[in-house]
Amino acid sequence: MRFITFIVRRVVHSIFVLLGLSIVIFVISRIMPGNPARMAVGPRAPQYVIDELSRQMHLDEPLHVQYYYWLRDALHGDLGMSLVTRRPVADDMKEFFPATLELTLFAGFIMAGGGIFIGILSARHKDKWIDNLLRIISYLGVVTPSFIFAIFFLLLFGMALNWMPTMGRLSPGVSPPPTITGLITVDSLLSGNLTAFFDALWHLILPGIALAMGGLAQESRITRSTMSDNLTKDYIASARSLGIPEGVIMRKFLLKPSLIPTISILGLDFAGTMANAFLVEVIFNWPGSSRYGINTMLRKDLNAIAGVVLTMGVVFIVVNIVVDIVVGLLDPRIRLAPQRGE
Amino acid sequence: MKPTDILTFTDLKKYFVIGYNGILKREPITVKAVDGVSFAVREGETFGLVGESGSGKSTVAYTTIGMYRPTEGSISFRGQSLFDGNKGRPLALKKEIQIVFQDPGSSLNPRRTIKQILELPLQIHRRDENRLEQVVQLLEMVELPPDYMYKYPQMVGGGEKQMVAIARALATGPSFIILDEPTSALDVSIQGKIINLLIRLQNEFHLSYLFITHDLSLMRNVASRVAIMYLGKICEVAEAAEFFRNPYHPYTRMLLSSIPVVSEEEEKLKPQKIISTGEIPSPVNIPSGCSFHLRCPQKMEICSQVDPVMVEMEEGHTVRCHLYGQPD
Amino acid sequence: MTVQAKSLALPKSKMIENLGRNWYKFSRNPMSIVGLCTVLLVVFLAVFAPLVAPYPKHAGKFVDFANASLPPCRRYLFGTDVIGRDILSRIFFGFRFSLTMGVVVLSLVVPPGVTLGLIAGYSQGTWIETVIMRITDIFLAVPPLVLALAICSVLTPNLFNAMIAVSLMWWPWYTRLVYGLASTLRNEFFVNSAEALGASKFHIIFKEILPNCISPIFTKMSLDMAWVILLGASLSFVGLGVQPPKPGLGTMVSGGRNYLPEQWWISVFPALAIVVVVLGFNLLGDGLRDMLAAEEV
Amino acid sequence: MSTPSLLDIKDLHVHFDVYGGTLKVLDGVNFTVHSGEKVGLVGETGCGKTTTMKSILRILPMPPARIPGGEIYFKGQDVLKMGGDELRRMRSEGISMIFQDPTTALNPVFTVGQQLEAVVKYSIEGKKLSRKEIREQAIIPLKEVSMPDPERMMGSYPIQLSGGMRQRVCIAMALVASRELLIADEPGTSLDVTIQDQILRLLHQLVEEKNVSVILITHTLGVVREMTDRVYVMYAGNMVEAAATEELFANPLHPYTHGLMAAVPRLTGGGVSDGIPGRIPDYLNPPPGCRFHPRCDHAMDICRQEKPAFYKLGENHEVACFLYRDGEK
Repeated sequence: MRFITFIVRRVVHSIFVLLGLSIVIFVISRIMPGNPARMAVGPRAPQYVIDELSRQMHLDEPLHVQYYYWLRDALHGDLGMSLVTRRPVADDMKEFFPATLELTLFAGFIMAGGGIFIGILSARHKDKWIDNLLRIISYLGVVTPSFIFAIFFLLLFGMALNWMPTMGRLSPGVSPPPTITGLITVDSLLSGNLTAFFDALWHLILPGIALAMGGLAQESRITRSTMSDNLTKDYIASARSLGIPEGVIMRKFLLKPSLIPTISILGLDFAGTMANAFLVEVIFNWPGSSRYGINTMLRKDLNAIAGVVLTMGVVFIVVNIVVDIVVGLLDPRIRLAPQRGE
Repeated sequence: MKPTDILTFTDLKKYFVIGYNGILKREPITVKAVDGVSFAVREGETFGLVGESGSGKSTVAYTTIGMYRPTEGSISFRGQSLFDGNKGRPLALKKEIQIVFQDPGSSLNPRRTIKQILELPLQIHRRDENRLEQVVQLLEMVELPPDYMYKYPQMVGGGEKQMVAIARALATGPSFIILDEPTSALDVSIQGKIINLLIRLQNEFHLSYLFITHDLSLMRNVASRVAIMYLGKICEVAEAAEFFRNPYHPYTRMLLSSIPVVSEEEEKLKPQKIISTGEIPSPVNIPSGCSFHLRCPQKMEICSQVDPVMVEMEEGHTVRCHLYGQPD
Repeated sequence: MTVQAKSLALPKSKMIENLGRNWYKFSRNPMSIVGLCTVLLVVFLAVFAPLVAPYPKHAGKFVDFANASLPPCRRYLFGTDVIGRDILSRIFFGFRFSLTMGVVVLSLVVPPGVTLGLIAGYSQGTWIETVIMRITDIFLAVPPLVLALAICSVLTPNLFNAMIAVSLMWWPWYTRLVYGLASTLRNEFFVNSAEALGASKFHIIFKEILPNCISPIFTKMSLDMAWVILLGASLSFVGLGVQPPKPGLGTMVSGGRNYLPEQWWISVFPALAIVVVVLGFNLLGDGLRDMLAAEEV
Repeated sequence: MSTPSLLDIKDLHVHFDVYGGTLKVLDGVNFTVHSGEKVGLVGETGCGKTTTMKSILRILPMPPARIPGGEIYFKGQDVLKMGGDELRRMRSEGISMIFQDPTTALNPVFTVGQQLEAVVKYSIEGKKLSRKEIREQAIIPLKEVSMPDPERMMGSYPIQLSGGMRQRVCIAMALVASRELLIADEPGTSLDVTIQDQILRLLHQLVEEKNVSVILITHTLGVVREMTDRVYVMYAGNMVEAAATEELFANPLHPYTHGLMAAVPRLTGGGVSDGIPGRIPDYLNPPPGCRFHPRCDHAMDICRQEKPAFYKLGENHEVACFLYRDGEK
């Protein structure tokens, strides 16, 4: 029962955070020098058009009233018009966001799976050559920004060796599956269109790995250091002294407690992945909401910027709640923490 | 002339809210850490407070020095209440009452030298004299060499750290010191030095002590009067020799018989083997009636319904138990 | 009974011995020394760029089509870009932007972030703590790069606004770090004892709690130097940071992107420069953590 | 020697490599346990009690620990030279250890049942048992340590248990894995007096029933007097005195043992001795000769130069002190 109150409190807390975030974004969009209405219709428009639009956008009323209208519209899914695409921002997001989601989820799986695997490998062979090699690679991962990885991968695998495609989500010849979830790999699986599935997967590899390198490095470093710390704990020495074979200790009694810190920073690393998506999508011409975000930012398209950042915030909060639940299931100390008696 | 009381506790209560039940109705879960404690410490006396974990003895200490505000009841120092109004305690009163904590490792700031640690109370309470000389005096008072002042706490042993903590308590020239398990974290061979130092300081500066510990053998050699606490309430109070020679309360007897002793005479003194059974209940849901009835070998019907009241058996020896008759 | 005070002054040998012990712990991992040398080299190159760079004029507005797009050769070690500017010299000046970005952001971010963290950590259970920590949660609810991009896009894109944007985003990380430390230290007995003695809140926060947070803060600052430079390069890459013709490392990488793979050197060398700087600060940060962490035990 | 010794530690040296040099902790330790005997090991913090015990089961973290010299014979076989399988057999069937702090000795993310079943499953005869049989085998020790409601206990996590309960689970796990020698490292010292008393009485009764020999490590002299047949007193990495329990309490010889006995406050009152002056030596460069000489008021020149051997006095009373070099005081 205490775990459910823990989750409910966590969700309520996130709603407040989201509200706070919407205020921050609203303030950002309003401190812009110049009149948003003029920006919307362009410099050559006649004055009366600008005045009419200002009234519609409630620009003449005090800031908090403007915020109220903006929030009310946002809650109804109306994020205003985008200057770049001349369409409601909500529609743009519906079209572009699934691509970013697919890319970041793919990177997320590589990051979690690969990170934990590499972490275990280097912890098991601690201080042997394989451990040092993996540590150097993971170090490079932490240090190099993903857009540099993206360029190197583009250069090496894309152009020089030409193993993998470097543009868009599907090769021109392949017919895309019907959009159910918007994620091509999932849709093609659901509709049984295997060629599209493998082609989409092939397109995902380069940008996905470039995006995941940073997180992969962090995850493996955390797994490795937690495992080597836990090796010295009493419950491991006690398990050894009771005759439990080393293999079982490593696989079971050491691994599970060591995964908890790894998974709890997964939320943070996933945030890093979403942020870097902005750059990787530009380099790989990936039609995601982040590339859309960059274009709108360059052209100061306020409503679109607000829409992109808000969606990013929502996804990040949802991911964090999921991570907290998984950690709660894994670690009884959180789930069943007894009342703090005197 | 009957010795006057320096510190008087009247029906002190301290409850902690540590969480809420249910999502909507949110009724608080309270821990009754101290649940109606009354006793008085006389001038120049060492009053002993003994009890196991969850008994509330440390909460009594922390409330006295102002870390917590009492939920009910009062504590008065030479007639002056320590908690009047909600503004803080006047500096003059803070000067008079000091504390030495149990764990020397956490009661001294690892990032400050011993000189800086001892200077803090001097700055606040005794601004007049030459600061460096005072620090050297304080170190000599606790038999530490003057050059210790430039060391950091982790450079000295556990016993020496506790001596620095005692020096800090003496710095304001107090008249009352609370000793919260001062030697529990130390080895037996170092404990003797600290205890004898405290006794010497008591005579030299006419100090009164509230001595808290779970070690009854130590208590026998330090305290003039002893009170034993269980789950936030006092079960028995007696003059030290009487407390060990003729304990009334079943819990006191159970505690005495559980102590591993070193000599034959001590073995004879221990009450016949009372087998301690059961776990100490959690202070969140205290058993009904007398809170000890679940573990009491001489449990009666009434014990699980009515909570007994303090009764005076002899001059200065009171006990709270149905075995010894209750005022009707 | 009074003792000659001067003889008790802190012995010189004590300070040297501490230094020796710290250097031993720092240098146990050779990579930390590599980090230290890299950082010192980068700082040297940045400060003396006009003297050290082979073609200092190339950092500003300079055109030399005769030597445009030359691959790395003896005269131009890292080759030249499409307008004939020597990439090596521009990288040296690029270091200046990166370091200023790092130093300015950290000096804007650390004092307020740490102070708010201390105050929130000390006043546990009061509304002050809730207000500060909720605001921190909001800023941490979105990845820093995203919000920085948003702020930059609203302001006219240049290095100064990029610094402001990153600083606005970065202080909450310090508040959360110090809040975590301060809230545990708050319940240590030496804080209770100081309160019982009647010490002022100012003394307790800044003289008792803060000294115990210095080493984790210092370690985070050196690691954050790397993060901020990384962030600055990303902003410049998308055109919201250092504007051409100024030689920001991110800008140079982005500039050379359309000429891949034939003129690979235009993007590759500035990219490597970024990696080297960030690697240097990371190794230095890890070394500091080893040195200072042992202090905690 | 009369009965064959179950465990015999000969001249054991253990060093730890740390910043600034090597900690020479164990400096030639000799220690024997005969089958069916209850032996006490008394010593203060940092004297090397736990290091000695951990080297028997070879669970010392190597590095930083290192064993430059000495042998440990268990039933005539040197543990330090044992291969993987022999070592595992000894650990799962011969010796087991109850760790000092029950809160850290149990794996926090596994239930009591899972941990107990693992010990049963990987014990020697555990191989042929089915899952159901393993579970039944695992519950038995919980009943033996008189745990209330063992069924529910199997499914609960360590965080849900009180200190006393966790200590009983540690004892239950040790019972499954030890047929011959049980090492108890300060059982119950982290618990309240009444709970510790229950734990010690439980241990005493189990040892009698299963006639297992015991090594009881403690720093409280009272516990040794009530629970053991023979006692070793340890100081700064050496055994300084060994004797039958009554003999030691009636006639303590070594100055350190004297100081220790005097320092213990008595229930009968009479004030507390000043204890032993000075501090335990720094293992980085321990004092030459007898490591107690800087704190000993009987110290002679020879004490500062040579290390005293174990001199035998009377039937079974040995002491490592030059005062007794020629057999009597």
